[in-house]
Amino acid sequence: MDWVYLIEVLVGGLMSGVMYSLVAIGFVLIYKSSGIFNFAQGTMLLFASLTFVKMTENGIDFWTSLFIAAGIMVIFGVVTERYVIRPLANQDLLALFMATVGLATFQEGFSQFIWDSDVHGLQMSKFLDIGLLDPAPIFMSDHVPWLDILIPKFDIFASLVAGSLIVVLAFFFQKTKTGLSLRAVSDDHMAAMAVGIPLQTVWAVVWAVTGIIALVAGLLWAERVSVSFTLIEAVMKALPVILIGGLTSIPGAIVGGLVIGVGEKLGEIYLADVFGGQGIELWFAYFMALMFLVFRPQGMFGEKLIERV
Amino acid sequence: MSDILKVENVTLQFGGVKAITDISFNVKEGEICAVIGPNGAGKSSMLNVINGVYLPQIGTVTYDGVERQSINPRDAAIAGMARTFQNIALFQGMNVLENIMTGRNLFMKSTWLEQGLNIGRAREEERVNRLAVEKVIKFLQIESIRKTPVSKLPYGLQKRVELGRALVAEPKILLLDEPMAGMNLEEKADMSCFILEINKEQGITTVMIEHDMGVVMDISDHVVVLDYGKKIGDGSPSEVMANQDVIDAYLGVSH
Amino acid sequence: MIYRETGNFVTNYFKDREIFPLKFDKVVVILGLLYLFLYVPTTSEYFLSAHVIPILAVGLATVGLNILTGLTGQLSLGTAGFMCVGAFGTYNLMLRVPDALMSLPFALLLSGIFAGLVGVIFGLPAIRIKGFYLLVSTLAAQYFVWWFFNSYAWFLNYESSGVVAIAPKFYDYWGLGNFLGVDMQGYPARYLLALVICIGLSYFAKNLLRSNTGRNFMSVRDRDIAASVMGISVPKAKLLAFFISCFYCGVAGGIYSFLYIGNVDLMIYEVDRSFTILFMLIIGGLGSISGSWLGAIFVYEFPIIFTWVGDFIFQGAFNTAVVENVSNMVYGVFIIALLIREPGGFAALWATTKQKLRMWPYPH
Amino acid sequence: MATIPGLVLSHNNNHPDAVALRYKQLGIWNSYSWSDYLAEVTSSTNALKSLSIGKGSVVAVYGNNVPKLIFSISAIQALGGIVVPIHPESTSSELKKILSDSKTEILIAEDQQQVDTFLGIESECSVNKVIYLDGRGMATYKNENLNSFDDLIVKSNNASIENDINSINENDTAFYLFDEHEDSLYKVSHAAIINNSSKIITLNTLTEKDSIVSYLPLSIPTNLLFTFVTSLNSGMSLNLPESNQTIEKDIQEIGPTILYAPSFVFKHIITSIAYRIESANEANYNRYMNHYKSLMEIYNKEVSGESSLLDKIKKSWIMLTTFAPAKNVFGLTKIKHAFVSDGVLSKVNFDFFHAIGVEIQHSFGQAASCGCISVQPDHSVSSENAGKAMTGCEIKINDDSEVCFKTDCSAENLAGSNNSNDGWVNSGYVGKLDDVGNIVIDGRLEDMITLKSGKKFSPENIENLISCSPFVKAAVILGNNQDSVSAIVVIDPNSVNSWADRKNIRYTGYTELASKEEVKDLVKEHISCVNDSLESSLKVKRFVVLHRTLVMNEGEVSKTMEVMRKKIAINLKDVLTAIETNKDNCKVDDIDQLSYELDINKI
Repeated sequence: MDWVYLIEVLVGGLMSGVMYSLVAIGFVLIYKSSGIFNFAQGTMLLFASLTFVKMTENGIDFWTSLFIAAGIMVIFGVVTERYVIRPLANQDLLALFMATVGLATFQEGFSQFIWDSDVHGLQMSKFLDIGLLDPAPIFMSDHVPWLDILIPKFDIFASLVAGSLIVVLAFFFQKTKTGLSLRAVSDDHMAAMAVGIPLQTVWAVVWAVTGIIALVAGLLWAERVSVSFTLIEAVMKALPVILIGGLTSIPGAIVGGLVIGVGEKLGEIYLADVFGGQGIELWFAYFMALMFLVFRPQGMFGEKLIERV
Repeated sequence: MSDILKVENVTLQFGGVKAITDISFNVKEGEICAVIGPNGAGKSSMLNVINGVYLPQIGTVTYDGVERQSINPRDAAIAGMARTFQNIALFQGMNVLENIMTGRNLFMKSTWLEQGLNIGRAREEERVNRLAVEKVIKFLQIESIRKTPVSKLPYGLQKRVELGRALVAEPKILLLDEPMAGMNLEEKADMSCFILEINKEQGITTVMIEHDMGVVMDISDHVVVLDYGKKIGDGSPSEVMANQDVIDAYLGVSH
Repeated sequence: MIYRETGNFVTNYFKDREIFPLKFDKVVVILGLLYLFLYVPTTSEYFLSAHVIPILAVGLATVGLNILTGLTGQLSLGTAGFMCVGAFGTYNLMLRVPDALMSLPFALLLSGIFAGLVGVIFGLPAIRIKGFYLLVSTLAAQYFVWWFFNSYAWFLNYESSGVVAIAPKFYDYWGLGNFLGVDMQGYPARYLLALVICIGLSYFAKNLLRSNTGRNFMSVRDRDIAASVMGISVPKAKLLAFFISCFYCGVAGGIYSFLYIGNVDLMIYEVDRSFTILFMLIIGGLGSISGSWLGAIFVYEFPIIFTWVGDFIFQGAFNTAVVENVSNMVYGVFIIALLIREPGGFAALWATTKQKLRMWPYPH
Repeated sequence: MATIPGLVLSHNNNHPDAVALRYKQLGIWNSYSWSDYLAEVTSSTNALKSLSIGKGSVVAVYGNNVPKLIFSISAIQALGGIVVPIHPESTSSELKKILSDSKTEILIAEDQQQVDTFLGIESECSVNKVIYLDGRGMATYKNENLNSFDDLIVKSNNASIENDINSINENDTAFYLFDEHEDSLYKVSHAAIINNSSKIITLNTLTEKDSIVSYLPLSIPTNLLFTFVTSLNSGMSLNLPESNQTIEKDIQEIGPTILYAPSFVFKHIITSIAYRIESANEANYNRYMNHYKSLMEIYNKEVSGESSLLDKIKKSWIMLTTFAPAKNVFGLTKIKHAFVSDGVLSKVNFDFFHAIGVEIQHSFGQAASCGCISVQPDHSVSSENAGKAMTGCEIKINDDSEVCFKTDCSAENLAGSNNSNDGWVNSGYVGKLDDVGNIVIDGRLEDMITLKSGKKFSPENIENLISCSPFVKAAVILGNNQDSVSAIVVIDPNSVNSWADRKNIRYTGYTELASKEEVKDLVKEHISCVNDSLESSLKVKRFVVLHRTLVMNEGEVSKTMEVMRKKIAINLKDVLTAIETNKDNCKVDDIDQLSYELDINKI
């Protein structure tokens, strides 16, 4: 196994890790602000991208579709907070988790019911004239003679989008009032309420922001795979990522994504033979997460829990 | 009488925060020992160290003649320690009877297979232990709420049920974390009576954290005073009351 | 309104622990059992094969998941994986153990034990990790098991299509069918075997729930630190819950493959099925055995009834995609609505109904 | 020839395995067959023998109905002793009075509470030994006169007591019964009380298949007669509840066929139903009210014999959907006879119970008449009277309108004061006889109120009318030497609580609730209704809503919840003075050492 190949694998892994991270960030936002493990993240991806794709297929231009889809996701987020999360505010976390499972099921049925259950392709290059959306990959050997690997341009695009999203989010949380309230809420619900932060408004904002993130992530995933219910499985992929990262940490989500992305690729290459079968990608990420958690139950960047009795 | 419990030089830290600093005290067999002190003095942490919920960084706890640096809560229970919690830790999904029955789990020897088939030993154990539980229910006068889900009970009764759950384990030593917090006068009087009877008639050594000085002075034989994680007083109720450090701690002399 | 408890007093603790203390309930249960054992087998093959037997299979899996999630509070998304172990286990036991030594009922129970052991292995991390973090372990089980049987063709007897039909001789029961002159491969016989297993295991689960083991499970679920302070071994309780739960799922998988569809097919045990069973559990109500059955009936029957309604009223307007999407929406709405209005699910609704039958119009 | 222990013996001979006594303990109903009963009595007898109890010894049994206490009654009597039942909630002055008047030698006390009360007055009476049943909490007590019953039983032998039982005479004194109103003791022989219960048994054809729950202490003479003696005499099972907090549930579990209750218990049931329905949703509440109205209409038709088949169907529907559940909750489903003593139910409540099929039978009796002199027959529909005199009894009204009676089952006043001429006994109650000879009780003679105008009336009728509202727990009518009638009203905490919740009235506790204007209006409205049915001089003109309930421990109400005017006049003298002097409000220095401001409201 030569090391150039290894680098290619690593880069590929990092790129798919970015995709995982995108899903994971949405997870972490909601978990951090309300302790809810939002299982509907995957169907939000599906719903957002399907809405977008159906609009473009019907001749609406890219930016309008994007704007409308974002608007729909915001409305969806606010409605979810009002009619699902708020009535359950006093329930235990397991009940809230199950509510999001219900939400996911509903959304899966709903999005395919109002649109359709077909598989849609998405090619953003049709709408946007950005060099990075060109399907041809970059031949690294053109630039660095000894590095004979291919990097799909889209992966770089996705990384850039993810990176800017994180910067925007960071700005949002550090500099805006809503962002500050959200951080206060995630530190201590009761204390935040005591100083007059409207918990429900903060939650609504978080759900709306998560909806927009889901749209962005959904589009990127759709470009890579396709728009169909398989997008829901993105959430399954993101699970080990956030758990490794620790449920409460956005940097954790990113690092976790990269670790899983790279680990998965390496595992497929080096360990598949050991297990005597192909496709260990299917479960390898979970095993990695499991191994990790056994030694560090709160995840990489998660807060250690001191249980008070 | 001999010491059933010896706490020696215990220090407990969370991260950089010292909850308890170098505390030692002894509890004699058969006495009621009250641990008092202002909020945040480390009282609950002390109890948690004694029955192994927290592991101290330094120091040992000698219980029943065995000196240990740490013990796990289950082994502590097997060795005859039972306790209640400051913020009631009842099993909210069960009713009063089931909650108290969990206190008998160490007496249940039948396997899960027998229990699932509901045969022989399992059936008989269920009866025998129910009898023990019923005696405690009678003792605590909670017959009328036997089958009420604990989540529907008022605070005072929940405290009583929790005491029942600890008591039914037939412990040698009972650790009570603020058994009378949040109770009205009448409930406090009842609870004091129960604690006294448990101690005097069943001979169970009791270590109790309590805020109500009246109650402490009335029923305890021995008082340990903590403040900011340090021991500032130790002795009979009257000795402690006369101790200048204790008076300062309670009246809030600036440190 | 109808229930009357007056004059119902217990004279010993055994009587106080009865599952059905009221005479009215006892009568209903006996009538129900007579109906299930005497009438249902005589109904149509279609009814048995398309409704009753599959409900028995998934219902049993729901009871299994209930023991783990409802009673012990350990979230699991690996139910279908454990069912898969049961189905493949049964198949291989029937295939590879000499006929004289093996018969379907034993194979089902033995493969349940296999599934239980697999469950214990994947449950081991539960000793260290808690709550949502445990999802990763059960999902690992789901995907690993699926991958495993997919990768090692030996378990499918090298059947290239990936689906293996079950040979008629597996229903031989040591010649019992010939002896009784009954077609043991027929649906009535399959139904009765499934029914006996399901009733037996439901009774077992109910007993467990009201015994020390069940209380230990619940105490781990409600307050694990308090549980360990009571002297309950939390790791042991969790692992036992995994074993028992996965045993149920394994047996359910065997029933699904052998008594319902009649072949062993990996595609049946994908992660979607784990979710379906989780829906059954949530809608039925966590912690209640009868609730699991109600949930299973609802979730399984809804699409069928919906299709039927479509065929009759709208002249077949609903294609499978519509049915599936609408079903998902309905499940979602039910789950959320129940969690908000009645977190105990159908079981709690039933309990409230019973209470109403007793107290109505008085609120308490 | 029948004596109390003799009955035990004969039941043992006739049907040794039939259930004699059931009691709930540690969560389950244990039962004693008649042979077990006899065995228990035997061991208790032998234990008591060692204390040299013999003919004429006076032994008090002091406590709630626990089996040991029940057995010891027969045991004491088997030795020829006299039993003095004492209410567990007796005040120490009452206890002292009973113990010294009866010259009690030995006290059998239930538990620490009773022992403590006794020790407070130990030096002032002639008791020389105290036997307790439950030693809990008394491990440190050093008093050498204290003995545990269990110890005595362990130390004694188990000889047969048949000879002891056979050697006692039915004319021997069996009980000294305390009459709270008269504040004196009555001597009751075995024959008298057993014959009296036989009359009730024959009149109502009670059999050994019936069951009854005894949830009140046997010191209440009517309770002693209707539950303890009647069950022993007829052989029916006597059921004892687990504790005072579980009575309702325990009655429901047993589902007795016979119910004995002082009137306050039925009043309590009415209140509980109201309290439950008040917290129901609007639709159910309204339907309940409609059903209630229709039910009473149908009942009135039934009484006048006009009910049609349609009415019958309608009634079954109403019963099934609305009132059968209520009966089920209170364990009344199987009731055949419900005897009411110590007061009568108001017409509304009486009719209600009859309408739902609980056949209330008023009775009249007191210690002097061994608990009962008259009882209404089955299916009686008049709420006013208390039935005709039973066989062997005669009733007449003397010139002061006082009810006098003569009975072959009489009890003698220990002080010998009211044994008037020719065996006629003054009951202390005023009343009249109606056309067919039913006795109608108006109230106690000593409670009669005379207004300034010279108008004389019994306050109890008006009190009954006022307290028939589910929101009123009790009422005290005042007016002696005044221009008009006034009332002190005690609201019922439970039903007014749920009423207030329904009306969104906020409050922190009973005292605040009672002072709410809305509550006063509620009471005012009710009293106005009551006034409509009263003649003009008796209309209630002013009322006070009391800031607390009346307390039995203080003697403000009797053991059967009748108001005890004398004690109230002392404890609430501030209120009384304020009313007498026509003030608009008053400051009460109450027994809890706190003072309260009360408004005096005008109607």
